[in-house]
Amino acid sequence: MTPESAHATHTQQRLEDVVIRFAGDSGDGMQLTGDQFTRTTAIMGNDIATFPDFPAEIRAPAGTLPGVSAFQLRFSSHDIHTPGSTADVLVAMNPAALKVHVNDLRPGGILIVNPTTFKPNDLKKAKWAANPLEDGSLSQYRVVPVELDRLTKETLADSGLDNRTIDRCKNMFALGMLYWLYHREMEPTLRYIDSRFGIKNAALAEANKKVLQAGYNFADISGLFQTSYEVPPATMQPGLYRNIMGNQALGLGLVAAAQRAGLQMFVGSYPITPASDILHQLSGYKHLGVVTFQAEDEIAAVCSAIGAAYGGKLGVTTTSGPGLALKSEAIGLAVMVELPLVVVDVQRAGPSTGMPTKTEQSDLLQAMFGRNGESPVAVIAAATPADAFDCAYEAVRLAVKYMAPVILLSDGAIANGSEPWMVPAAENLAEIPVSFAGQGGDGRPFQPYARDPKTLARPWAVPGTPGLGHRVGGLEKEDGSGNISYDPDNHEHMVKTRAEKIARMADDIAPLAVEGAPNGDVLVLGWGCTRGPIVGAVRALQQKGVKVSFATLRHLNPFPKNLGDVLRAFKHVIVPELNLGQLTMLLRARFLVDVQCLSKVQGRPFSREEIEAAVLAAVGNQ
Amino acid sequence: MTPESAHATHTQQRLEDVVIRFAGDSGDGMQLTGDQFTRTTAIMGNDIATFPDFPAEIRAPAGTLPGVSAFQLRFSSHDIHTPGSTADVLVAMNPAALKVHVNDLRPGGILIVNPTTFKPNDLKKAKWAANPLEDGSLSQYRVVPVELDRLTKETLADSGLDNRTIDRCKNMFALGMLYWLYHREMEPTLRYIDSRFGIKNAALAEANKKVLQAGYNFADISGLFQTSYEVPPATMQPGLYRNIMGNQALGLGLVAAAQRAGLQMFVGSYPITPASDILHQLSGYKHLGVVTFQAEDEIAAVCSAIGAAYGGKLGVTTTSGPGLALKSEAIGLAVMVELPLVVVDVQRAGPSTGMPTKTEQSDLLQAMFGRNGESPVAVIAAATPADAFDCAYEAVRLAVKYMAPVILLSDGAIANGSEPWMVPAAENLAEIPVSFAGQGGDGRPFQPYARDPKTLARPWAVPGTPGLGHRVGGLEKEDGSGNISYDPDNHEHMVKTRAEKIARMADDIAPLAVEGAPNGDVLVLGWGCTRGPIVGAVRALQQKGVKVSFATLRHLNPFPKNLGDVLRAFKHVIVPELNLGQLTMLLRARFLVDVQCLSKVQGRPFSREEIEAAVLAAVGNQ
Amino acid sequence: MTATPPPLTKKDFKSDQDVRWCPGCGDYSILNAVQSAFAELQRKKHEVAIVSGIGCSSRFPYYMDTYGFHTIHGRAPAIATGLKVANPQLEVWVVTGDGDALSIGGNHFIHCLRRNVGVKILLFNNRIYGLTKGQYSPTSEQGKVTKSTPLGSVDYPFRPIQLALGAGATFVARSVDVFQDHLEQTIQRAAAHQGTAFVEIYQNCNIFNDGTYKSFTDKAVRDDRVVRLEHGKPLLFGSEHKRGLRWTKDHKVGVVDVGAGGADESELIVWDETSEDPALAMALASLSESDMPVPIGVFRRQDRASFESGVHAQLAAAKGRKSESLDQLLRAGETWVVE
Amino acid sequence: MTATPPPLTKKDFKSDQDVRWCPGCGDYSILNAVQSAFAELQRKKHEVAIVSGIGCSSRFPYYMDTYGFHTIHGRAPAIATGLKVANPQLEVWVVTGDGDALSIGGNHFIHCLRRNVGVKILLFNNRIYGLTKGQYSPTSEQGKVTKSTPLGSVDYPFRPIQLALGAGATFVARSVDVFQDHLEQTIQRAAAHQGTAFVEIYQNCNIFNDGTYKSFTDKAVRDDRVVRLEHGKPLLFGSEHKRGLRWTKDHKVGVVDVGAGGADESELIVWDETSEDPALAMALASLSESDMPVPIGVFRRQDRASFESGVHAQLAAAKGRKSESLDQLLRAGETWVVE
Ligand SMILES: Cc1ncc(C[n+]2csc(CCOP(=O)(O)OP(=O)(O)O)c2C)c(N)n1
Ligand SMILES: Cc1ncc(C[n+]2csc(CCOP(=O)(O)OP(=O)(O)O)c2C)c(N)n1
Ligand code: SF4
Ligand code: SF4
Ligand SMILES: [Mg+2]
Ligand SMILES: [Mg+2]
Repeated sequence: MTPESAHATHTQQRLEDVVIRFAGDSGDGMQLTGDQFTRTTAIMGNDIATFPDFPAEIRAPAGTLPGVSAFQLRFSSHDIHTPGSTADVLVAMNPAALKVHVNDLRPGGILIVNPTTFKPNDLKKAKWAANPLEDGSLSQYRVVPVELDRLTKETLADSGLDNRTIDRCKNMFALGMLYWLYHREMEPTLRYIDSRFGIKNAALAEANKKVLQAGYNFADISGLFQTSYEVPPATMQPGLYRNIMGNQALGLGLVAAAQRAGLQMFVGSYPITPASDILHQLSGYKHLGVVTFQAEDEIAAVCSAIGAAYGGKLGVTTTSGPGLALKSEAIGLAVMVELPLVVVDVQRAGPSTGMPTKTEQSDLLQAMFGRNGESPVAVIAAATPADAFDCAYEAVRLAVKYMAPVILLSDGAIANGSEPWMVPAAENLAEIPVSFAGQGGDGRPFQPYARDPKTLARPWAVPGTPGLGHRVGGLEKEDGSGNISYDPDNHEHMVKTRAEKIARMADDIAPLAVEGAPNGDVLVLGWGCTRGPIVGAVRALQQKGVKVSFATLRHLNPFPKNLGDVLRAFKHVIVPELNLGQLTMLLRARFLVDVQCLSKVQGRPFSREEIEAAVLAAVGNQ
Repeated sequence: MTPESAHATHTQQRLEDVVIRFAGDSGDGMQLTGDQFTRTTAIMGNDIATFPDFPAEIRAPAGTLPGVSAFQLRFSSHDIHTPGSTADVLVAMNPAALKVHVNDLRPGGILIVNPTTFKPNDLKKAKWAANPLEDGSLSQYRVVPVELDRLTKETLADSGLDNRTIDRCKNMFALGMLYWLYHREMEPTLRYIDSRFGIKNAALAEANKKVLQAGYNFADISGLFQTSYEVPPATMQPGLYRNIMGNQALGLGLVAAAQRAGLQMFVGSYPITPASDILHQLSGYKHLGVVTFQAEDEIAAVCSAIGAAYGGKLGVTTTSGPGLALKSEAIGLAVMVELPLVVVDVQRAGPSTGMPTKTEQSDLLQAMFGRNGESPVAVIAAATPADAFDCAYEAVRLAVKYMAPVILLSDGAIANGSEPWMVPAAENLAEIPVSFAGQGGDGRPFQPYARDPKTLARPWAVPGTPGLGHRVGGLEKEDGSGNISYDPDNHEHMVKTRAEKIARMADDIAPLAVEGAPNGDVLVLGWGCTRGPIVGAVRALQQKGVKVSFATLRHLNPFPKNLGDVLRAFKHVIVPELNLGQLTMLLRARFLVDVQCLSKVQGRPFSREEIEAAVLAAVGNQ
Repeated sequence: MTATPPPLTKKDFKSDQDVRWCPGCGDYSILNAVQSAFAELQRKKHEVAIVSGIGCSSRFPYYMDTYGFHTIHGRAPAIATGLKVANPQLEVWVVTGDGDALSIGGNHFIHCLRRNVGVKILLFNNRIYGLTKGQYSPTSEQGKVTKSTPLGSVDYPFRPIQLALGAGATFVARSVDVFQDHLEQTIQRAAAHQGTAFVEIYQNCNIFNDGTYKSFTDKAVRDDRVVRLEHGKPLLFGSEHKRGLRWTKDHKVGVVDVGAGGADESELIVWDETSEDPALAMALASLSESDMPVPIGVFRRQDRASFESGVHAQLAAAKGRKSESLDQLLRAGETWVVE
Repeated sequence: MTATPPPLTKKDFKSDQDVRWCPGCGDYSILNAVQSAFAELQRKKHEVAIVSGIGCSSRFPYYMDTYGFHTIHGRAPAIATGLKVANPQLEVWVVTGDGDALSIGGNHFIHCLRRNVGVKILLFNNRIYGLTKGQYSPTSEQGKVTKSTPLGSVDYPFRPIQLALGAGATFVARSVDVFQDHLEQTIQRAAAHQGTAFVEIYQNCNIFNDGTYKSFTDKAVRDDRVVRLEHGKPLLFGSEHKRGLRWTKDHKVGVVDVGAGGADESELIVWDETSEDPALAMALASLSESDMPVPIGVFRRQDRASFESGVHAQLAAAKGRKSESLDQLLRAGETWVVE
């Protein structure tokens, strides 16, 4: 089976870049559908970016607006960085999905709808005053009505499956149609269906495959589409690739770092959206020696990780904003006892419970300052799904080298988004040397706070080692001996030493790389998930001759050493943030540069257009 | 009995300003002794400032360095603002007390020691290599050896009391001597002794009074002092005064505000040094309708206060830094449900457990940012013990007017320090109008997030009121209706509305008042307990002609409206802080002014001299 | 003259919000039972506040036309304590899940029970984290395979009734989502209790833990597998009341056949929910779920002053003893006048 | 050839730090008993880690020449859990107070017991907050006048043994600071247990709650007021073993005179600490402290796999089933090659 069609009466067109959005009820399998298109497309060599958009955590009744689940993917023949903002194709499985998503379809875009789901009651549930298929309100789109349910039912008439099961196959019909439309190969999905249902339920596997094929054929024969599209592979750096989600990459980065450091990993965690999947993934790595501990709460989660770190393991805890708030006090203890600890915060929209399934970058200041006393930690932020691997690796490296807690920030968009990832070879990953304090026995009492002169790290002395017995704790301690000390000068020395230890990491991290000219009118400085839209926007503007460059901050504490110079080389510095200006505040305070925040707090990422507009406004060129 | 002596062969001298420090074992009653001197002196009309210095929380063995407890007080014929840094008189009850405190006695100062406590074993416990009374190392002081224990024993030879009880009276002997030395009246202390022991234990009362008198007489007769000193009363604003500690004033301010607002107060708290005394005090106000609830932990403490606030009461929670960390998540809930809440943080030295009995100002950024998401609260800081009354009052006023959480910062030095306080008349306290939402019943659903157009406050609708049934919670909600909403624009609107509500308080607070010229070379901008030493330092420098002014920030969020202009009117702005520069950071970020932090992180307040030196360095005049 | 308002019906307790649980979820039956019970009791809507934490179960307040507070994960008992002490006349209910109450909220839960705060706690125990899509909970049976335990959980579970007894609870009961009448009655019994009333409700999560109670709640087996604790009555069960619980020789609880060929009814344990000694309640709470009948009903009930009544009695007594104006308070202690 | 090192003595477990409790504090006796027990057991110093929270009691690790971690208030069981799971061969002790373990730390405490993590928990119960200078604690008797309760506390107290039983603890014991031998033995018994061993130690705080246990621990009354639970032995007490505990007719625990004129020893309850049913232990934990003898010793002991053993068994099994190199892991799933 090839994507070539025998009945090709239509025209074919080459495209560079396509955005597809699948939207339907929670039960309609939109995530799976999107995922299949993604995998197939990845394997076919396009660059991809995806953005799943889940409904709020509670299942809403079928057909209602809160129940809508969507998956957007963009694929391209060139390097891309965002899942796109407006879609070229929208598959809306019901009126509610249409209602929520139609405004994001570009004028002239293809809109596939199932007209049988537009009964009065369906329309009411979706809060349509009138039937949009009939009142002309969709006239700016290329509406393609397809009775998905009827066609699926007909396809499976002889299958012997019950109605409910049959109905749940209709997403495959839609997928098949899109495969035809974009010349996708069928094999990967057929393989997937076999591996997923094949053994347990051959009939179901057969049904799914049949419907997929039927959708493909229907698109071909029905003549509903005048044109089909080819999107040739992108030219990517040679290497082995897989498609990866941010949470997944982050988990792998931790595992890889633990292995390269020769440390067993202990993960203490309490489930919370959108971080839970990291715990789920890591709990499947028991064969690799990874211990996962689902604690009774976030406090116990971080505390257990601290206990494990004290015991010589790589202590990790994963959470989202509300959980990080609960971990505050204990992270302060880790600062004080100077143990390595990796705290992962997959940010979501706040404050409080907020909008758990929506993304935001509003925990940066909490990560920096959310503890009593002067309590410095290193802070790192992942910028893309694949980058989460490198950042997790880096977090472990710094934590164990400096004996300090590191907070790693991701967010909902990165966590659940995906992109192709060039898989590194294990041997090419940086070494992470770890040396535990050796046995004592020279009779002198062990000095738990003797420091490495360069990193200021204290020794990691693991209980069980003869001769190293010592006591640590949250009270201020004398440098060197670690004995409790209320001495005023010692306290000041220790406060500064803990700060200095984090500051010295700046000698150990890459300087900030600017893409574009090293000076000019505008620098767009990104962090976290703003990177994608920034890259797109800045490259486009650069081509138009705007003197704009961009850079992405991975290290938010300490900053790279050249950061001040970089900022001062531009007339304007714009920092797009999904918050009210948190990094902006840190930069202004530190460098006294009039950095301006481009703020967006809507629970969703920036679009490229928003960034372009801000840059143009800055250069007075709107 | 008058302070005049019958045997006056000595000279008398008038002094303006005296600093006395009592230091001894935890069991020696130094806090009580200092307290008595303070009360007497307050009643005699001097201005006073005190600084108690407790040992770490655990009782150390008698005679050791960690067991030393001290109380410093300064009294004066003029307006004073700090308890002073070097003492004129040091009473050191044992070698350990001498060791810890002697360096703070000014050369030529009077040093009262008990030579019988300088036995080899005592010296060893106090880590003296040689007996300092014998090796000349105290030659720069006027050493006055007094065998306090023997003299006390002789005084009470016929009392029939046991040795231990007798020994515990010796602090009264020392106090009596100082009363003679500084012409203090005996009555207030005699009265106190009667009221404290009189009824229950007349013999003990008699003994204490006798020893006090004996000390007085001994100082008079022994001829150990050539001179005695008179410190005439200060000229203070007319009014009724009492001496007050910071924790006490804070508690009273809350009660006064609750009464003026017509609200019952509910205090949910969990004990923690140095905040516990507020809970203790408030638990004694049951007759005033104050409910105190000792919760199982800090989270329950703040949550119970939120519950009470939801129920229409004034919800208050009191804690210190580690407790504030634990309250983070719940404060975010209060932000989201927009209920009034007063959170008191009596700061102590951190991070983690830190040095619980020592002071610091290092929770400002935690107060500002220690929550997930964009979670703004108002932040107020008390500057002196008496100022804690006004600040507590202000915190309540803002919380109920704006339906928002307010964090009130105090610190260990303010909490346990004391000063004369001009007691306000209840009727002169500002009104705090509160109006609960009235009964519903017009059939339309109640709008829990309808806002006051000026303050943006939502209505306070108390459960139990017919017709106002509504649901609130931590999920993002639609403005007006309060229904759960995932709408992107609504979220941004709500995030900004919550921020704007806090920002609007700036219209409702006094502009920053500058003491001194409104522009010049240096502005010293203080907050919290830095005020005292700043006042002293700046006034002294002003007299020397230095172009320096000062101001004290009570409102740390939002800032007073004129703050930026004030800062820009000076060549240098120095912000002394007992941290690594937390307010400094906020100011630099907000105003892009090159504010410089004078940082001290030693667990104790600034001295006037440190501030003077920094100002002189800034004007290049050191 | 105002006419007496018509009696409230179940419908009056429904809010205008769409109920958003998965179709088939046990939470619907509980909502129904609570609404029925409230109508039966003729509760005034404005005198009820429902406080919940976070979880599927904790969405409950949105669906009740009363006051409602959907708080944060695990903290409902603490918030409810503040609310109840502040407003003792308000009827305060807590709705929570096995994760919310027993995992993150365990401390507030046991302290609320210990203090005997006059709130009613309904714990929807589905032995799973529903809202976060299926991790095991502290009540999940050992070996449970979930998203976070692909090889099965290692933890031993809590038995909520045991824990409540250990915390000194004064009202401890259990019911089941699908036993509508029993559930409604149990809720009414809870409503009548002065101190903390704790009701564990076995609830089916048909998405992530379907059928967890099937083995004893299915219509076919229910009568044989469930024993109802009824005050003053012998512990009989079985389709025709042919079985019962009796003390064994070594003072444990044992099952016997009753009637012809078996024991006489008079030999059975007569249920006393008011026994001060919690031992028998503990024994019943500890019975093996697979081998022994599963008790439902009221395990323990003690009349003891509620926390808030104690708090307010102290306030009243203090007010009786001392009255002090604000001026008097501010001027207390040693004062002096500067003229 | 290395000589066998000399056996360790009590002194070997003393650290170089000055002990800083108030003179006369019960904590000294407990420190002494622990050091003796460790010497008796010939524990290797480097194989022991002591984890504590915050409180007077929690200063304990500083005084032991082992590994020690003085953590934050209430969190010791959680930190100890991580440490023990990370290093199952390490002997991990938790030292905590009634405020630390039962107030702020209540949740971690009950979850540690539930999971049966192989740590030993010594709870120094002085029924007061010592370190913060005298507020009532969750074990303080109702009506207690303290700094924070000038008119007496309103709360009902926890009984720690009840709570531990309710949480499903597998080893539950009680001893007293002044009963040195019993205390030392109880500590040794705890050391021998596989899962979580919980020992409540009645401890006198002579500064803020002096004499709280005097009414039954004073030398003069001790024998009559305390009953020792000894496995396999009848529950006898009294100066000349003239009294005992027996089942009453209504299946409660009652006191009888034993011997001439009274009951026969054979009628007494024979103590079985291994009983699976926790009911009798619960009954004993619920006896009135003023009217009934106070039980000390082991209330409950169950041999059950510890949490960490379960965790590591799963790891081992998984490793046996699958081995995967880092490269294999990274390349898992669908991959493609760009050339
Ligand atoms: C502080 C915090 N941690 C974690 C979460 C994520 N979370 C929400 S509900 C829940 C567990 C729900 O389980 P349960 O209480 O049993 O309720 P159910 O959904 O089963 O009714 C978790 C872990 C959260 N919202 N807040
Ligand atoms: C987070 C936090 N809250 C409060 C405190 C203050 N605090 C220290 S110890 C303690 C209670 C101690 O009582 P307990 O555990 O019974 O120990 P004890 O001193 O009686 O041995 C409290 C409230 C703290 N250190 N940290
Ligand atoms: S996930 Fe389970 S508990 Fe939650 S609503 Fe669905 S069925 Fe109910
Ligand atoms: S306060 Fe009490 S518990 Fe603490 S050391 Fe002193 S006597 Fe012991
Ligand atoms: Mg559940
Ligand atoms: Mg205690």
